[in-house]
Amino acid sequence: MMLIRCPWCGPRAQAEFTYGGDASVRRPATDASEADWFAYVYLRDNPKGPHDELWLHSAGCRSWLEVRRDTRTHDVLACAPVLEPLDGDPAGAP
Amino acid sequence: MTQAFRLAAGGEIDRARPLGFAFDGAPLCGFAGDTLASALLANGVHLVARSFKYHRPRGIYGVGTEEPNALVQLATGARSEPNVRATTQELYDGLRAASQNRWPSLRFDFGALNDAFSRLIPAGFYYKTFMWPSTPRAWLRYEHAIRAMAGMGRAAHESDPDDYEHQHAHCDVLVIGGGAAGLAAARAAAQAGARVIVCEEQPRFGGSITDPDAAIDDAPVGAWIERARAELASSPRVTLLPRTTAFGFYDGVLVGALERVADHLAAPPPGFPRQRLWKIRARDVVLATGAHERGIAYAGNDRPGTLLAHAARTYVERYAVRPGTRAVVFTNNDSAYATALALHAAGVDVAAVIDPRSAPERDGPLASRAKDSGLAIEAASAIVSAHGRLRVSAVDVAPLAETRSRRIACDLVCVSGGFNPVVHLFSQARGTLRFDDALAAFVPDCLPLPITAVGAAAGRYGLADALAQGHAAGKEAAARTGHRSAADLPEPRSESRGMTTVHALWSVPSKGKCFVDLQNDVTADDIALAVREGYTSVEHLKRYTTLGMGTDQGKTSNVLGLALLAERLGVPIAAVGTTTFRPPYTPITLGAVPGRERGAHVAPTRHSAMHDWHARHGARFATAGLWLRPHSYPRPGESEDDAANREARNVRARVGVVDVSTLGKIELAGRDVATLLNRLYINTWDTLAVGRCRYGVMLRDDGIVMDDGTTSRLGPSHYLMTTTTVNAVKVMQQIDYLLQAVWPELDVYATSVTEQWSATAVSGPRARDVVAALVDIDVSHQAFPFLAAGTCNVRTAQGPIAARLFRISYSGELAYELHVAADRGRALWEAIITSGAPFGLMPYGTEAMSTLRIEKGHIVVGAEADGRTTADDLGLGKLVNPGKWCVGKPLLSRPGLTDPQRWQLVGLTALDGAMMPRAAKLVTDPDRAAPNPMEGHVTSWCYSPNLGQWIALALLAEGRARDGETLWAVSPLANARVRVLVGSPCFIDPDGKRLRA
Amino acid sequence: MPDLIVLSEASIATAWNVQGDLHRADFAAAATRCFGVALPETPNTVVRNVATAAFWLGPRSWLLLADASRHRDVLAEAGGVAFDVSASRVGYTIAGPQAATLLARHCPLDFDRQVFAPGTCAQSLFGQVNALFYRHIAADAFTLLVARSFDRGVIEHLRTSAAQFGYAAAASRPFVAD
Amino acid sequence: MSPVRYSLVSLARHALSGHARWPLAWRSPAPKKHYDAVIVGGGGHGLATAYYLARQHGIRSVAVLEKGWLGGGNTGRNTTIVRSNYHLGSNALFYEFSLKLWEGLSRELNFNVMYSARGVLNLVHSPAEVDAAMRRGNAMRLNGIDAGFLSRDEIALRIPRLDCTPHARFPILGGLLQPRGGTVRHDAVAWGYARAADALGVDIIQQCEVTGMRIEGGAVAGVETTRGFISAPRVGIAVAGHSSQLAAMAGVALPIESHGLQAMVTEPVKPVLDTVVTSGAVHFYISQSDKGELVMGGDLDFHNSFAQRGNLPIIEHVTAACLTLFPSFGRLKLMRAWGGIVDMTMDGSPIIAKLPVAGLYMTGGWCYGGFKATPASGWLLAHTIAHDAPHALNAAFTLERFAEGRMIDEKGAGPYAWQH
Ligand SMILES: Cc1cc2nc3c(=O)[nH]c(=O)nc-3n(C[C@H](O)[C@H](O)[C@H](O)COP(=O)(O)OP(=O)(O)OC[C@H]3O[C@@H](n4cnc5c(N)ncnc54)[C@H](O)[C@@H]3O)c2cc1C
Ligand SMILES: NC(=O)c1ccc[n+]([C@@H]2O[C@H](COP(=O)([O-])OP(=O)(O)OC[C@H]3O[C@@H](n4cnc5c(N)ncnc54)[C@H](O)[C@@H]3O)[C@@H](O)[C@H]2O)c1
Ligand SMILES: Cc1cc2nc3c(=O)[nH]c(=O)nc-3n(C[C@H](O)[C@H](O)[C@H](O)COP(=O)(O)O)c2cc1C
Ligand SMILES: [Zn+2]
Repeated sequence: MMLIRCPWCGPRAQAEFTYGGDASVRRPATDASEADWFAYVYLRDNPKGPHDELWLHSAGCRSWLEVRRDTRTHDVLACAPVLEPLDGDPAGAP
Repeated sequence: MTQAFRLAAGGEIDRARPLGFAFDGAPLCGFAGDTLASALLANGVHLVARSFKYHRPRGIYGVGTEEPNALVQLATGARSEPNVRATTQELYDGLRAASQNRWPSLRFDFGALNDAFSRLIPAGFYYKTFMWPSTPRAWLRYEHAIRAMAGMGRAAHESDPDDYEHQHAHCDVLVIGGGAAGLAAARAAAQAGARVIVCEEQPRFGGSITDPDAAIDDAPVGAWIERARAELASSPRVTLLPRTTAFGFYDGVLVGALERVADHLAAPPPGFPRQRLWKIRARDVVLATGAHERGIAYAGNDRPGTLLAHAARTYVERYAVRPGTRAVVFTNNDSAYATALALHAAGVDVAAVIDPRSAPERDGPLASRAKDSGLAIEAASAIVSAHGRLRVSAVDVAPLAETRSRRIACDLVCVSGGFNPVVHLFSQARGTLRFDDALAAFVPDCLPLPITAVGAAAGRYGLADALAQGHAAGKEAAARTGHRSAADLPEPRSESRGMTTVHALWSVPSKGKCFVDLQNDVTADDIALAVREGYTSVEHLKRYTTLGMGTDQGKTSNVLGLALLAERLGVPIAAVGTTTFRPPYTPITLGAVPGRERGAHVAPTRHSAMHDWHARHGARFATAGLWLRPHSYPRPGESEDDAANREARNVRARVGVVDVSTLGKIELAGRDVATLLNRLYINTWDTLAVGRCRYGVMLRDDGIVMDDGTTSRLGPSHYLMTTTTVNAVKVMQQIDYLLQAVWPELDVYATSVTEQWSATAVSGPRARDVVAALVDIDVSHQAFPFLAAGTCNVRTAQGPIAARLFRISYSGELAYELHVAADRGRALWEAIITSGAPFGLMPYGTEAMSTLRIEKGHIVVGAEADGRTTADDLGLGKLVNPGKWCVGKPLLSRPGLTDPQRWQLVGLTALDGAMMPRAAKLVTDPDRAAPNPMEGHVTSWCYSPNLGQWIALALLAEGRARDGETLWAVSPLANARVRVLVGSPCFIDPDGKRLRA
Repeated sequence: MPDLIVLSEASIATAWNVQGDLHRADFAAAATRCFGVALPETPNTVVRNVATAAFWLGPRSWLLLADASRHRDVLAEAGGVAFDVSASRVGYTIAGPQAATLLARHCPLDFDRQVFAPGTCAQSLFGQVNALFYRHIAADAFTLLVARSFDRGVIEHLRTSAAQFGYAAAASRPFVAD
Repeated sequence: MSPVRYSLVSLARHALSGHARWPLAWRSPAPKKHYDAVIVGGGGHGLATAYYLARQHGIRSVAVLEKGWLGGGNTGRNTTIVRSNYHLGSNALFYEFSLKLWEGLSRELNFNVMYSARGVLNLVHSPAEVDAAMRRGNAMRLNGIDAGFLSRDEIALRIPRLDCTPHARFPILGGLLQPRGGTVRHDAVAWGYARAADALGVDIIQQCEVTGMRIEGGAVAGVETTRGFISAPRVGIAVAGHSSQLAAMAGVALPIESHGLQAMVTEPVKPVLDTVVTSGAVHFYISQSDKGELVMGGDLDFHNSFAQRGNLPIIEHVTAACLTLFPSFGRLKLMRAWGGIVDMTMDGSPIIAKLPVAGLYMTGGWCYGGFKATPASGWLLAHTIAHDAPHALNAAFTLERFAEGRMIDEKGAGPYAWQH
């Protein structure tokens, strides 16, 4: 069970969070083209390695967070409130 | 009850506490402190099992978790447990154990015929045969026979009566293994002030010390261990967990450990669980898990009476048992000489120590000591084969280079082929291993996580090393977690140095079966066969031969198998590598894994505030999401269907009340709520006035309908949204997401108030009478028209209750929804029941509600909106405001979603007075041969008590254009077909006169 | 029995979910003016006075144990809102030296005193149910708040897990963050 | 190559020589510089594709490139359930085609893949689930697929260990049974196809990872591998969890995410369960292997993953479901748990199609259920490669269907890969 460091609540068990999918796809503007929306809704880089993704701290502060996580190891590399910059955690803390 | 093989003195057993037990029905006796295995050996019982495939007689082989053979069926009845290792099961008074995988008896087993035919059934034989005749049925028959032979013990028939619990724990330093290395680590970490947890799978701390005369800090080993344990036990920052196996290493440095709280007892004490599953979140881990001994492959190396050397010594020293009368020790390293010495000291006749090394005493002090004690050592020799059926009776020994052998009679063979450091958890934690040629073993190499392996687990078999490494690792682990002590604890010291080399002898060429994996009956020949056929990757070897796939997961066999594979391939062992170490390290009870969250608690159950009333009034419940909802309220003698029909009729004729508390409710406030709603729903919201409600439909990003419900404007910037019961959480998450991540500029705050409000719907032509009698506002059509929203007070027996009132109708009748604070829900309900009585009010359940909405043609998310339908499919296309954007709209115009041939919502009426079959499909020709093209399907159906016929809602290809057509609704499962007439989905009051009454 | 666990219901008379942006000085001031306490900015903390307590729920969300209905307009002027959640949650107080051990059977939080200090709160899970935990200052006790519809399962789990320590049920008392 | 036929007779004959003369099941040739077709991925799908290319279409200059060991991907780590109990037409007909191939596969390959038609029973626990199951069963029957609906009592008789008490948390209201559904020995599928393909001249090359795609003039020219460049005008991708990586090498983005799916086995016990049992409400499936272990699985891990290993929460969930349905399994012990990387598409259905680069084809997006598709997927991908056009049975499983809005969403879960 992963440990996600909620920027608000502190390090918490994965069970408190709900996965929200790829955060690297940026939601198009409302007036964007169908093609843009198609790419946003369907196409994924699906990287084998660091992956920026959304998690909701559903059993905590209800914040949507952006988490950088290595999909090979499940190591959580960084975490920030969504819309805030996702800086690498310098300590690389687990 | 003689315990003929029990030594008169010594050991850690309590001779003052004799315990009676039975094996295969024979009454026996042991002592407190025994395991089942040691007690059996004390009684001279070696034969305890039959092997998996060949049903070979098998005895106790090891002394702990490494045991491949001695698996028994423990206890009877509901507590019966298969495949229990006799070597780890503590003895308790009254223990009953039985042998497994034999018929009719352990000594005489028909299955042993397999052994006779073994040449026909080498590794993987089943892939090559049983293909005739080539029909699926034929294999089913073969399979039936194969399955009956396979398996080991039996699952109990009754439900497990015991309780299991979880325990989360957090620590700075987790020490796994409570041997010398682990205790040294724990002391050092605790001294530095770290929070420490120590798991030890055995009931006692101390691990395995090879050198019987060793001392630590000048004290005898036992005394030091006890002092260390006591010190740790008294420290408030230390948790000692004996009988606790760390079984798995998981993400985020979470270690799963299983504590056997009551397995050493016949049953758990009242209130206590049988086992406790720990989830330990550690910041740093010290692995001090020791090493497992392994065997050597020679013919007949599986005969009962063959033990690992370290196991044999442990039986002598810890359990005061003589595991035989005349022993042969076969070892390729120094450590088994301690066994020879221990046996000798215990009065066992040590016939010979067979050692492939040319000068064993060069390699270690123990061998010299054995020589000095007068033990016969046969250097440069090996056991070629062992004899005896139910117990070993002799071994043939030959010098390495020669074929001529000499027979030595014996009833005990103690083997050591070297040790495998217990690297399971290290490897699970993504640590890499390297093959150490001197030790002929895989040892820990590197690990990206804060985990240190020490002592025998790191290939340091000496006590001095174990203590030094453990101490240093404990100190460093504490330091890494920010704990440093001012006064340094002195490192515990010992002079005892363990063996540092193993002479790699893996197998002895000989005729007959040389077993590699004792549990799964994998022989050296099987490995040769696999290589010959090209199954040369370790993973193929494993799967083709089943090497290491038994309950012991190859603890004593894997490395031996790999070595033989490497030998065959002519490559170094390091090049073949290992198979993957997977959790659990030792098998864990299924019951312990979910703990209490199973059975009735497998998912939480939600109850509305009126639940007890419903239950008391005969409601039958059905689940909706996590909720329990009344399905119907059958009266005595009434069926559920009849009850639902009565309830539905009553709503149309008079009035009914239904508990709709489970609907999702979200309160929204702020300046921009209307903007948010405009973007969320397909329809328009900026025109909604205060005190009004509106129905809305939400789409997913892909344009498909996600949810529907009403939203009411309670105040200028205050709204209440309702969602379906099942999607309440999803919609709330979507709103949170959009507000936080997409439109943070919107001034909207939202919170779920599902739990705050109990909700009821009163519907039927007399609904106004009922509500008017209850509330303090004017509810006439003029004052409170259709889709009005407001507040009022409800008169109840307990006084007035503040309520929210809505004129919303799901049934199609005149209807009011009343919401009150959940702690007043029951009072509201009872008030409605009471004041409704004069008007003929009855409660109705979800089944009647469903009938009513089908009659009215209202869709349900989940049935009509099935995750594939668009709003237009459902006839709601006109709600889509073309002038504004909303979620899902950009992808709505894809050709597949606008295809004219899409299935559309229609109503169906069963013709010929027939009953609508359940979950029917729509076809034009029911007799057409398969595949019969389906034009649509029924989504919801019911007997309409108000129309007196069976009706349905359905999705039908180009359905709206097919009004008046007849089709067949067919259910091959029910062997039913009925002609149906296509029409509008709204069967009752199409112009909405009733709800606007 | 020194390990005895005492279980009691902690009743909630009134509770409001206040939301707003503390970075807006007017909101912070309005909240303080209305409730007599400053809404806590630090996660997992509680600010209290004799009349009320405000629990941090999220970066813009608090649970206030006081009636906020009168203050809605004042808050609204400062961009804040208040929702009535008085009946949403039920509370249980678990007291005794083993209270933390008991809760840790159902919750992955670290209940160590140095991590979860008296007078602070945290949201997490009780089994599969969202829960708010408060650690009392005065006694060796926690109060656990869960959504009302889950109460039966939660109390059953509490009782089963407490059985090995022995437990007593005490009378229901109003929830006070003391 | 004239492989020794496997049979009881040959087993007996070889027993006489101590099994010392069995030939290699397949060769391990060095890769050639050129093949007419290269298949990436030595799982069941890749091997089956190669086999059918050689067998059905006479294309024998084929290499299967496998980065690890044959069958080491999901083929070697799945819960082995095969069935064709699908609702939507294109799925139903496709999986039924596969099931028919399974029925004759042991004979076709002369390798016992142990197709055990022991029945697959989907339990239902609420009236809405009964409806959905019956709707699916009716569709199956109309499509010519065997299906029956069992009542609670019939289920209790057939599977006495199930908790059929009416007041259970998830009461069993009935179940949809597909009698021809069952299990197949997973490893045997990889080995059987490999041996049969090898016998037809296909080169199976293990420890050979494809690291790049060479595209010339909009068409595939070959693949870069850890063992050098291999030219081929046609390249088929059959790499399950790594589909995105391979497609990306050719510049193609897929509507696929890779997720972890776990499976686990208990210790072996004497027969206790003769049918494959699944339950959607508690997200659980179970069968007993011929060796005696209960083989179980459940939900995805719910986050993208390439880790191929398990995690505790899902194991708790699976065992909770197991004991809720089968309370008498409580004292059995979990012996091993592992994980695989599944290629989840945005509608839960596969892609067996030409990709937008000439000469490039894929079978993928198998989600958690592609083992049962192995023969049909191989058969149809071979057809698609040989004809450069899909067969009617895979015509709907295109990559373009997402852009066109023609999703095949059996579960109705929408474009959220991990929710299918
Ligand atoms: C736990 C679990 C349970 C499942 N249960 C079932 C079930 O009960 N029923 C069912 O029908 N399905 C089930 N599935 C799904 C099923 O296993 C897969 O869909 C199916 O096996 C996929 O087969 P494949 O041949 O496409 O993939 P794989 O067997 O994974 O083969 C793909 C191969 O490609 C190789 N590869 C990847 N990248 C490269 C590269 N760059 N170069 C060369 N080679 C490469 C991999 O090493 C791998 O061997 C389950 C899956 C899992 C993980
Ligand atoms: N051949 C040898 O020389 C040899 C081999 C092995 C051990 N030893 C002896 O072992 C000592 C080294 O001490 P050590 O502490 O490294 O090893 P140890 O064997 O004394 O202790 C390891 C302990 O870890 C426990 N353990 C293992 N896996 C566990 C798990 N998953 N969960 C919980 N507990 C687990 C074991 O029950 C054991 O008590 C030396 O004194 C040496 O004499 C010697
Ligand atoms: C149907 C099936 C049955 C299995 N039975 C066993 C078994 O009896 N013993 C065992 O150790 N592993 C068993 N496994 C698991 C494998 O050992 C292995 O974990 C799995 O194939 C994944 O490979 P990996 O662990 O090497 O990554 C089984 C796997 C499957 C798919
Ligand atoms: Zn948080």
